[in-house]
Order: sequence, then C-alpha cells, then structure tokens
Amino acid sequence: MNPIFSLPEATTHAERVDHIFYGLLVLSGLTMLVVFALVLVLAIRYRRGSGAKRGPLPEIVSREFEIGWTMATLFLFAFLFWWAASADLSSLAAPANALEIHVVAKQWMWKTQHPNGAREIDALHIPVDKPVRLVMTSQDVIHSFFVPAFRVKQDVVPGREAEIWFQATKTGVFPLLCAEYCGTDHSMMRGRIIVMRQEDYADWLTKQPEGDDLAHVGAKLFVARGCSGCHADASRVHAPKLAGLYGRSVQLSDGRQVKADDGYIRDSILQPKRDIAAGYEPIMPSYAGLLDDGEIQSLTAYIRSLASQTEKAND
Amino acid sequence: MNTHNTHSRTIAWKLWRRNGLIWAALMLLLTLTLVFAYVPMGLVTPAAGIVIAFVKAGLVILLFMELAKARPLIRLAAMAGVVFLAVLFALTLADVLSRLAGR
Amino acid sequence: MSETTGLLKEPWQYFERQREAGTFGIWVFLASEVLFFGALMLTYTVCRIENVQAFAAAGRETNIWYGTINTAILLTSSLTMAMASQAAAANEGLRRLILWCLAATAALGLAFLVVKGFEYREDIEKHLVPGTHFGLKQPTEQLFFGLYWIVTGVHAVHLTIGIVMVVRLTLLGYLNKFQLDENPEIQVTGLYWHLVDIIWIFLYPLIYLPGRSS
Amino acid sequence: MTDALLAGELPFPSRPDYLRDGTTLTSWLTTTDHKRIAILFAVTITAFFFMGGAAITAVRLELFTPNGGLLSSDTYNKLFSFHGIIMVWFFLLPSIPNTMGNFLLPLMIGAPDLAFPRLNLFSWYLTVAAGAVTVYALVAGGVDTGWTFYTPYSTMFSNSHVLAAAAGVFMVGFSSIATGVNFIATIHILRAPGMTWFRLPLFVWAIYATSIIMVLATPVLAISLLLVIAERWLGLPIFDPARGGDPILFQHLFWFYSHPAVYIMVLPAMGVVSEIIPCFARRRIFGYDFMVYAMIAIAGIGFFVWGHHMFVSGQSAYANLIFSFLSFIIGVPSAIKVFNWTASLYRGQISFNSPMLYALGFVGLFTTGGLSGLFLASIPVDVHVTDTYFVVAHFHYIMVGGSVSAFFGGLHFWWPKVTGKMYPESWAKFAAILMYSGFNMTFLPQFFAGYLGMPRRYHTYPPEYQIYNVMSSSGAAVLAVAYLLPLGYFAWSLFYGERAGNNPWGATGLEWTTTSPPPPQNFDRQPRVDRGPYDYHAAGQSAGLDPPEPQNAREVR
Repeated sequence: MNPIFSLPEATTHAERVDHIFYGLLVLSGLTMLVVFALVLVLAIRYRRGSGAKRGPLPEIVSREFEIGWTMATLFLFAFLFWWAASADLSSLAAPANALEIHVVAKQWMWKTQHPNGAREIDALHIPVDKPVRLVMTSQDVIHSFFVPAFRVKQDVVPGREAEIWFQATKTGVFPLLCAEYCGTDHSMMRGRIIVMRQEDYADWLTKQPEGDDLAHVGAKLFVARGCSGCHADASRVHAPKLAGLYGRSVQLSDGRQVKADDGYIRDSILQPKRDIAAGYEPIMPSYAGLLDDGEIQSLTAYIRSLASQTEKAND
Repeated sequence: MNTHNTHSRTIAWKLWRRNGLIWAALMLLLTLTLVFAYVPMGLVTPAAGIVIAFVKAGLVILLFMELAKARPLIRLAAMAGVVFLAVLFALTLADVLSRLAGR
Repeated sequence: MSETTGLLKEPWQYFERQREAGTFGIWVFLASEVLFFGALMLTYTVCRIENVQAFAAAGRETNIWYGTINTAILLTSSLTMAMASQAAAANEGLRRLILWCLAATAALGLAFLVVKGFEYREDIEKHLVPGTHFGLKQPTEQLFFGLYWIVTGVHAVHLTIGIVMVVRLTLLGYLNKFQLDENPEIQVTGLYWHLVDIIWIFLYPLIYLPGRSS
Repeated sequence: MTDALLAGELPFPSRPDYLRDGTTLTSWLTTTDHKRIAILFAVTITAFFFMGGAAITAVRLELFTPNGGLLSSDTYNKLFSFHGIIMVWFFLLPSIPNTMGNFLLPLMIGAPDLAFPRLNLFSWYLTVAAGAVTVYALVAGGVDTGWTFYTPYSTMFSNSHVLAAAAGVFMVGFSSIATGVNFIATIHILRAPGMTWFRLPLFVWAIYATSIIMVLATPVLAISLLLVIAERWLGLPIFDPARGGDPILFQHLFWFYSHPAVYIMVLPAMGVVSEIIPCFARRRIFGYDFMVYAMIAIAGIGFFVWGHHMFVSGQSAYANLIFSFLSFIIGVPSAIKVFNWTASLYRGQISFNSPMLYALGFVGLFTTGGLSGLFLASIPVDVHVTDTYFVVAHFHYIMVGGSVSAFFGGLHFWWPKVTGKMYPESWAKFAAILMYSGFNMTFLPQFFAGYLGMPRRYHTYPPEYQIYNVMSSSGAAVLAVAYLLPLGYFAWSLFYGERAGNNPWGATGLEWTTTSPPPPQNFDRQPRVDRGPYDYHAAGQSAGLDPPEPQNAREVR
C-alpha cells in the first residue's frame, strides 16, 4: 500500500483548519530557524579563544530588550488564540437542514443509522456538499469518532450524546478511526466514510433493506413498552401529552424552564424524577437499563414526528 | 514556689477562657447550620450550610491554629492550598455548568 | 524555663529554626491535604449539580443526629487540642493540663469513631451500600452513597492517624520520656488535628443536610 | 582545565568523604545523608528507566509492520501502558528533583542537609515500595489502561491489574509530596548567611517552583486514583455513567494533576540548563530575574491550563476557549527562557564539553516541543491532531528531548562532584551527539504520521503509515544505544577515571567550593555568600576566562 504524504481536505472545515495549521507551521519554522541560527552563529563566533570582540555588553541588550520581546511574544500568542478561536466558534452550530445520522459506538465497532432507518456497521454513506449532523453515543467506554480527511474528531462518552457536523466537499472513501483508547481491539475499530453524489446517495438509500425508519420503530416501541398507557391522547392517566412537545419549552415543577430537545427526552426516559413537568406527579418509572440507546433514539424520533403531525394537522 | 504555680494557673485560666469562647461560638454556629437546613429557601438552604461551614473553619484556622498571629510565611503557605483549590473549582465548574446550560 | 537542647535534632544548630521549619513544613503539608480533600469535595459538588433530585432524596436517608453529634464531638476535640498545644507553647510547666487535654482529645476522637461505627452499622442494615441490592429506587442515588462511603472512610482514616499521634504524645509525656514544654511535636500534631476537624466541618453540611428542607 | 591549587585551599583532606563514611549495606539503607539518598534514588530510577525502555523497545519492534505479529494486542496495550506509567512516575518525576535536587540543593545553598532528613529517606522507601507494587502489576499480568487510567474503561471494562498499578502510583504520589515539602522547607529556612533569594542559583529556583507543584498538584492525582480504586474494588459507583457518574469529571481531576506534572518534569531540566550554559559560555545568565519570574509563572499558570487535554472529550465550547487562551499565555514564559539561554551565548567564551552539548541540544529540542505545543493549544488544529502521533511527538520532544537530555547533561556536569572522578570526555561527546540525532530520527517522523491521522496506542495501523513507523523504530534503536553508552563509561570512570579536583569546570556555585566528593557535613567551613550567582566575569566585561575566585575560602566555621 503506497504511503501517503499529504491528507486530502474533504470538508469545508478542513480548509480552515489547514490554513491555521500551515500558518502555525510557517511561524514555528521561522522561530526554529532563528533560534538554531542564533545558537549556531553565536557558538561558532564566540567559541573559546576566538578572535571575536568581547568587551562590555552593548547597552541595548538589556532589560528593555527583554521586556520588548516578551511583549512581542505575548501579542503574537494572543493573535494566534483569536485566529484559532474564531475558526472554532464559526463552525460550532450545525445548520438546521443538516442530515441527521445516529451513531452508536460499541466496543470495537461503529453502528450508524440513517433517518429512514437504514443501518450500517463500520461504514457511513453520505451525500457530498450537504451538511451532515452526527448524534453519537457510546454503549460501553469512551470512543472517539475520528475522520482525518474531514479534520473532525469527537469523543463519544457513554451516558451522554455528542454532536458534530461537517459538510463534505469531495466524493470518495475516507478512513474512519477510533482515536480514544477503548480496550483490546481499539486499533481494529476502523471504518469507511463513503461520500457520494446526491443522486447516487438517494438511490443507494432506496436500495437499502426496508428497515422502517426510526419514527415507525419508535411508534411500535411507544406501545410495546407501555408509554402509550399514560402518554397517549386517549389515556385517562394525568400525564403530559407528547403531541407537539418536541422543540417547545417546558415549565418544570421547580420553576426552571427547559427546551424539550433530544437530551431532555432522553433524561426524562432514563431519570424521570430529574426534570418533573409543572403540575404533574413524579409517578413515571425509570427505564434505565430497560431501553438501549438505539431504542431511545427511535422513541425520540417518534416523539419528534408527533410534533410535525400536529403542525401538518393545523396548517 | 507558689508564685510559680499561681502564675501558671492564671495562664491556664486565661487559655481556658479564650478557647472556651471560641468553642461556644462554634457550637452556636453548628446549631445554626442545623436549623437553617430545615428552612425551605430553595438554593439558599445548601448555600447557608456551606457559608456557615466557612465561618466555622475560619474560626478554627485563625484562632485555634493561631494563623492570625503566625509569621507571613505561614499565612502564605496556608493560602496557597486554598487559592489553587479555588482554581480547580472555578475552571471545572466553568465546564460543568456551561455543559449543563448548553445541554 | 526548660532547656531545649534535648529537643534539638540533626541538622539544626538553633532550636528556634528547627521549630520554624517544623511548623512551616506541617503547614505546607496541610496545604496538600486541603487539595486532597478539596478534590473529593469537587467530585461531590459536580455529581450533586448533575443529579440534584437524587442527592436530595439520598441525603434524607442519612441519620442527621449521628452527624450532628459527631460534629459537636470533633469541635470539642479541637478545643482540647488547642488548649494542649497552647499550654505547651506557653512553657509554664502546665504538665498536668497538657496531659489531660491530650487524653481528652484522643478520647473524643475515639468517641467520634464509635458513633461513626454505629452509623455505619445502621447504614448497612438500611441497605445503603451501593451495589446489587441497594435500598433506594433511583440508580443515581447510589452515586451519593458511593461518595458518602469514600469521603467518610478517608476522613476516618485521617482521624485514626490523628488519634494514634495524640495517644503517642500522651503516653510519652505521661511516662516522662518526653519534654512537653515547648515541644514542637505537640503543635504539629495539633495543626494536623485541626485540619481533620475542618474537613469534617465541611463534610457535615454536604452529607447530612441535603434535601432536609424540601 | 587542570585544577590548580587555589589560594587558601587545603590539600585533599584526610577525613573520609560521604562515599567512604561507612561502607556497609545498612549504612546505605539507613542513611539520612541527602547525598547518599540521592545516589539511592539514582540507582532506583536508572533501573526503572531501562525497564520502561525495554517495554517500548518491544512496542517499536511491533510497529515495524502494520499488522505486527510479534505481540498480541493485549500484550501491546499492557506494554505501552507500562512504559507510560514507569517513565512518568518512576523515572521522569523523580529523575532531576530527587537525584540532583536531593544532592545539590543543600550544597548550593550552603546547608549541612535537608530540613527533614528522615522524611527524605522515607520518600525513597516509598518510591521503592510503590515501584515494587507497580512492577508486580506488570509481572502478574500487566495493566492495559494507558498511563491515563480513563474511566469507565479502567473502572468497569478493563480486566487487567488496574488496582495494583493504581495503588502503586497512589503511593509514589506521596513520596513526591514528601520531597516537595522537604525542599520547600529547606530553601526557606536553611539558606547560608548572605544567600538572599536573588542570589540563589537558577537550579535552586527551579527545584523550588517544582516543589510547589509537587505539593499542590499530586494530592488531586491521589484522589482521582483513589476514586478509581474505590469504584473498581469496593463497587462504589463514582464515574459509572449509568448511575449518574460523569467520566469527564475523572479527566478533569486527572489532568489537573497531570499538566502541572509535565512542568514538574521540565522545570528542573530548565534549572540544570541554566547552570550549564553560563558555566561553559563563561558568561552570566542573561536576564536572571526574568528567568526567575518565568519559572514561577510557569509553576503558577501551570495549574490553569489542564483543559487543553480535553478539547475533544466533550468539554463545553466555552471551557475550551478559556483553556485555549490560558494555554497560549503559558507559552510566553517558556519563550522568554529560550531567548535568555540563547542570549547568554552572546559574547561568551564558549567551550563544547559534553554537558554543553546536552544543554544546547535541550534548547533546540525544547524549542521544537514548545512550538508544537502552540498547535495543540489552538482548538481547530488540536481537534485534528490530539490523540494522534503528533501529540506523542510533542510530549516526547519536551520530556525526552528536553528533560532527559538535561538530565544527562546534569549527570555529566556534576559527575566529578558526586564521585570525585572525571568521565572520558570524547566518549561523552559521541554519546551526546548520538542521542541528539537518534532522538530526532525517532520522533520527527511521528509529527508527520500524527498530522496524517495515525492515532496513538494503535497495535495495528493502516499500511500507509508504515514508512514513518519504520523510520521511528530504527531511530529508536540508535537512541537505545545512545542511552546505554553513558552507563558504560560512567561505570568505567568510577574505577579508572582520573581524580577530579574541587572545581574541574571552573564553575561558580557553592557546591564547587567544597571538595569532591564532599564531606558528610558538606562544608568544612560555614559558607558565606557575598555575590550573585554566575559570577564568571566582572560586572562590565562580557566573559571571563579564568575560574572564579571561590567565595568562602576565608570564612572559618
């Protein structure tokens, strides 16, 4: 396999990272050059017994000189911080229309799931020139989703969701690696990201085995696990109705206001007594250990689909 | 001989009075902590418990451990631990709280 | 006034410098202990911030009377320890007072451990030990009791070390093998004891008071 | 540099020096003489250094080919973890503070011994006991969590000897705290008359700053490991995500210690270099007070920056920015020091003995390591290169290129004072150059492999990175030879080396005013200091040639 000497820049973010990287490289190269040259020249010129002029130190090489270069270094580093931080901040929030892919990291494999339910192991097909948002969680230890060509890396911590987004600019197959040590086969936990043209991606998606999409799986679970017993519209139990809940801000019993997003739904399922909705008794049992992360993602997708139905209903 | 032990007895009595007073203040603060714990004041209740704990700790450090009249070097050593502990708390909570807020 | 050459140790020439070094050294060590327990308190604080309800519910399960009595005991032991070290520093030949105060401190320390033992027994009976058959419903309440056992356990170990040091001083002083007046070891032991007390002063509101008001 | 008999200098005294003052084993194992304890530490860390080196030799052999085959992945994981744990806690942390610091601190400030001699011996026994526990962990089956013990892998999923390793490191932490307390008390209270704070040699300042970090940072490591032990052994859930725990909290506690720990490793090296360069350039250090403020600033700000290890760990964006800014700020004092070392060469009379070669090598490699630190402080670049071989190269440049080079430089510089024998100069120069080139051959390719995306701790790697690993592994072979050479000629010099005088290099500093090897109570006469450090030339001149006039020849104890 021929060695690689340069890394492709396959996302919009990659170019910005490389600009900063090369900027720093040039700056460090110059500084290294100056230090090495100085040490070399001074060492040779002022070697013991050489004829170079000694005598008293010139006046300028003194305290002001030292304060001068200290301040210069300080301002240079402050500029570098601003330059790097601005690049980081501008790429934080994922655009709204991003394609949402659920990733579950498990000891030594990556499981990815597309919105329509198509599942893949150690591979991810995505369309080019379209923002993609990954919602990732881990089922055991800390892993790290690392795609060198995209300049993207994010630790996947069990018990909470990690989010990253990127927009591929080049088609092709790029290696996916696990960057956080996770045990025996940490080095085998590798995969491929296949960036395809929009049309190829669309028909690839249709050719996938007809795993129903997340919302349908969620609907079945909603009944199978007994959520509908309390939360269905028809039920007489005094429990919060979920239609149109997703995205709304919820008033809690202890006065706090929380937006009903993925995290809120996830925590309400696993630790119901954590954020109790105002006006309701904390009677909901905890599902921790009964629902795995894939099922929670399906239930969340179902609850989100309830929101869109009411909008369709009333517009 | 007796001048010696009357003198030392007055010293002992002065010590008992001084430390006894501090002890009484500590006991009072303890009961105060207990009482405040049962008053529902939202976030203020745990905060009150901790603030009173700081006051009690201050009393013990400054008076029992006699940091108040110790050499500046000793005071520096005492402060060093607390300062870097504050740094640990501040920066870790900066992450934890902003992670919770940002959910 | 008593002669201090007996107390002089290698490599010192002057007793005053040796005492200065001893006090300064123990204060630097106490700074490291402050960070040691401070990191534990940070762990408690972060876990509590992330699981407010669970910590309130779990906090109610602890026995507040044992906690309060123990705090009172430890504060009193700080009083007797302070008396002993100040009496020794006063260099007034208050031998009996010093020995009585040291003995009282050791006794109060032991009393604290006994009360702690009763509390631990009661906790075990109430299945408050995190694990498979944990008493309370919510899994996150095991986090509170995980911290409870570690924090009180580590404090108890430090207290035991303190008791051993005080008992050693008392015995050596009582058997006259040891010059009590102006002896830096009493002050050093005293400073360590006060730190163990201060740690408990902070532990009391964190362990016994959450969730009492709601 | 023959050692001429200086005015007022007694001929070689008849009384025994510290090496010959009692030669039974028990006299060594129960000594409270700081010089003997320093030698005990030197022997201990040399053993650990070669143990850690053996572990990484096997790893480097494994990485010759992408799919290896020499080791199973479990063995590979255990070997790199063992390399990390042994090298960090049992070689680098004690290497300069506990050996050179122990030996030289009392000598440099004119004290008969450290403030708490028995505590000093206790910290050696603690290090040996902790080392035994950690080596037991390897022998019994090894620990495979890496030196970082990240949860929940270390607490719930690893089935290797995590408890024994964590207990070993927990114990060595307290030896570090004991040493720190000992040094701080000594520097404050046992300085010779006239030795004011700004007449202290920079090595003493470095040891002072290091001791502050040792005392204040190590307890937090003790707590993080105690929590891992409690969770794994007693089942008390602290970092278990299913029961409310927060694995990122462990990382906060661990890195709050581990970043200041890297300054514990590099600050003493800076102190050693600040002693060597003025001596061989025959010039006063440039900007002495700036160097002192820089060291104290590094020790202080070192506690604020640990979050840059966690930019991708799930830390909030807000905290990322704070830690990124503070990490840039701490780069400034290091930059000042490099400028000052370079400026100290200006208009000097530079001679290139082996200590000077190591010191100049340190300046070069530390600059590379420090500059690569800038990449890791800027968030977008760090997101790409963290947990790859770029980071491995960065910290090896500073720890091995910097700290170990300075350690060897100091070893050569003070060898005559410690043993009273001179080492063979030509062999030493060859070893220094070999180490410098072997080091660069090993770790420069790792920068490229890291940027191109090769993650660290990989047993097998994608074949396209093989070229860099082959270069690195062959460089490691050269480096191994360069480390073995000094062992050879130092042992040879103990028996056949020519006698060293009191001041073979003509250096300033109180340790050079006493005999070498020094008497058990360090000085025959109580030293009295009346001038600043590095007094190599008159105030006006830029460099002097003849050795300095010893400062305490006149004073009678």
